Amino acid sequence: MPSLASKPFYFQPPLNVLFELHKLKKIRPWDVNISFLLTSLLKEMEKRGEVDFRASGMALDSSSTIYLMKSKLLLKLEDPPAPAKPPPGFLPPPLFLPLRYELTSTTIQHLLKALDEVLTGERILALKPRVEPMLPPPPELIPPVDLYLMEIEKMMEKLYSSILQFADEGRLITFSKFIAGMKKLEAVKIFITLLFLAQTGKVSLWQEEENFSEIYITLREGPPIDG
Amino acid sequence: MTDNEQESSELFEQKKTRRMLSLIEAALYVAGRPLDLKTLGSMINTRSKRKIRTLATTLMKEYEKRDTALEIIKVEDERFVLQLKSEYTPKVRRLAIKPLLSVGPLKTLSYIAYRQPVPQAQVIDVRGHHSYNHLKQLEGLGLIERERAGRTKIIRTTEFFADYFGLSHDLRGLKKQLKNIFEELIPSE
Amino acid sequence: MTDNEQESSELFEQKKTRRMLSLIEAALYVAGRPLDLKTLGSMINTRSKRKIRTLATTLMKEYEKRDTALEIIKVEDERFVLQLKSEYTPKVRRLAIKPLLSVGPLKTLSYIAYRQPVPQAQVIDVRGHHSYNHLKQLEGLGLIERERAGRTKIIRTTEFFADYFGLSHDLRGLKKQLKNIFEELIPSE
Repeated sequence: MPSLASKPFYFQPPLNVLFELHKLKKIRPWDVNISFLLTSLLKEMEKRGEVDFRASGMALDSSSTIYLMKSKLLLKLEDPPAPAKPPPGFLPPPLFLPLRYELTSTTIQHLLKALDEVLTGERILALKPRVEPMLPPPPELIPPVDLYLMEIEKMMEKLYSSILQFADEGRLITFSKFIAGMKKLEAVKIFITLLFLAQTGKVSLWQEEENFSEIYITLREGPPIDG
Repeated sequence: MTDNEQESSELFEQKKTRRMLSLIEAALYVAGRPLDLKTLGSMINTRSKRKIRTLATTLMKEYEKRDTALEIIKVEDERFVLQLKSEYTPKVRRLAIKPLLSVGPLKTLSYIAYRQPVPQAQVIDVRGHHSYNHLKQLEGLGLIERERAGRTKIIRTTEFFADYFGLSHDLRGLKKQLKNIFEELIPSE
Repeated sequence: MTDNEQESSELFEQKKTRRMLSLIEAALYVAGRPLDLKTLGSMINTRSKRKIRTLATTLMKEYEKRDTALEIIKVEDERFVLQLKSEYTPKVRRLAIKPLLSVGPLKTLSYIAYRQPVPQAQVIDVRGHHSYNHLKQLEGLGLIERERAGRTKIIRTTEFFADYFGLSHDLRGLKKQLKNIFEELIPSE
């Protein structure tokens, strides 16, 4: 590759924009002052006494391309760069607020009074029938009813005791965790038994309103929260 | 080392210690809650527990000697707290005028504390849709933390919550305390 | 009066003064805002402004001498406030209970304080569109107020703002004080 020094002078910036055509693709046409470039090129040629018509022709060609790019941009209604904003005057530095400890007036009594009101609300909510039907109609998978009813008591008992084992922390169980690793059919059976358990009131079930994804099991009886 | 050099080096050490004591004091003052050795150490860029312990104890003794309204005491788990001596609280309590939280977020917080760990959906269910904002605020204040569990979030209160209300850091203990005070305060029908 | 009696009476006076100083300190610590002489006086059951002034000034000087992270300063209208020395703020900001304002809103606040009363449009123009949020935050904290004036809003800082920084309630005075603060913050070229 020839070194920069061996190239003609007009291959050096800023004139090279006019001679290295691939550069035209990378420029913002509004950034090129064509008149300045052409005048500089002429002056430099005169100074050096090197008149090169090929170079002049190429410069003219590139200039017209840049003009064309500018007019296309205008047709696209692209705004020419906005004139620089006048400097906004003095911009003060941020004022950091002095740090002061402040005793807040909220005490545990306030917290518990609020709790009393919330729990009252929660009880009222529990009395209302749930709007979202939680229990889908029993699927076809259930074996003949008579046989099933004979087994169901046992299954409920078994399930309830394994839920108790599972719930060593608090009363809340996530269904997906509970059935983790089970086969699909097995999980469905568990779910159905769970519905029966819910009907007896031993557990309650609910689902997130937003995306109906996770099902939660809450123990109604069983180990109290505080051990 | 000449006497002069010795002296200026000692002076330098003294100044450095003074600066570290001040940083610990600044941290304790601004936090207004017990801070552990690790947090205090991060203020003075050291991990040496021995060093932090010595500095915190020095500061504690300085406060003791000064005999003013404030004290630094060591609490559970080698944490230190700067606080008002309890004898002054009744006199100045009325100057505390700003609540930590307004009623709505406080209710949401109380519910979380009582039912924790509790799924976000349950909180929203009981406290209504506006409580999404409460949760944001409570999290911002460092009173609760939300943990992703599959597609939902499980909420619990933080150690800061326990410290603020003077409750146990242990979940079972905390709930028991809450229940006891609650029953004392609001006897069930 | 015998020497002994004299001595014990002096000791008693000293103890009484110490107790009053502590009460003032307690009040300032708990309030976290500037307190006037009247409020401080109500802590120690006196209405003598001279006495309260002397005590508050004594406490202020004690803090100064101690050279720790805290300071007591006197602000507008002979009010006193206990606060962290500003040099420690950056190190311990993150430990504060309440979420603190980040630099963006603080810059917007600073601009409003300096240019007030200023049309909202001008603030948005200079500080950018994101500053709508800053304005909300600042208003929420009670640091600025917006007043409708025809189709636009005029913004100014509140008295609470002035108090927070210990600045004058009078607009001209406040701006002058601010200018001094800014000049200290940015040494002129």
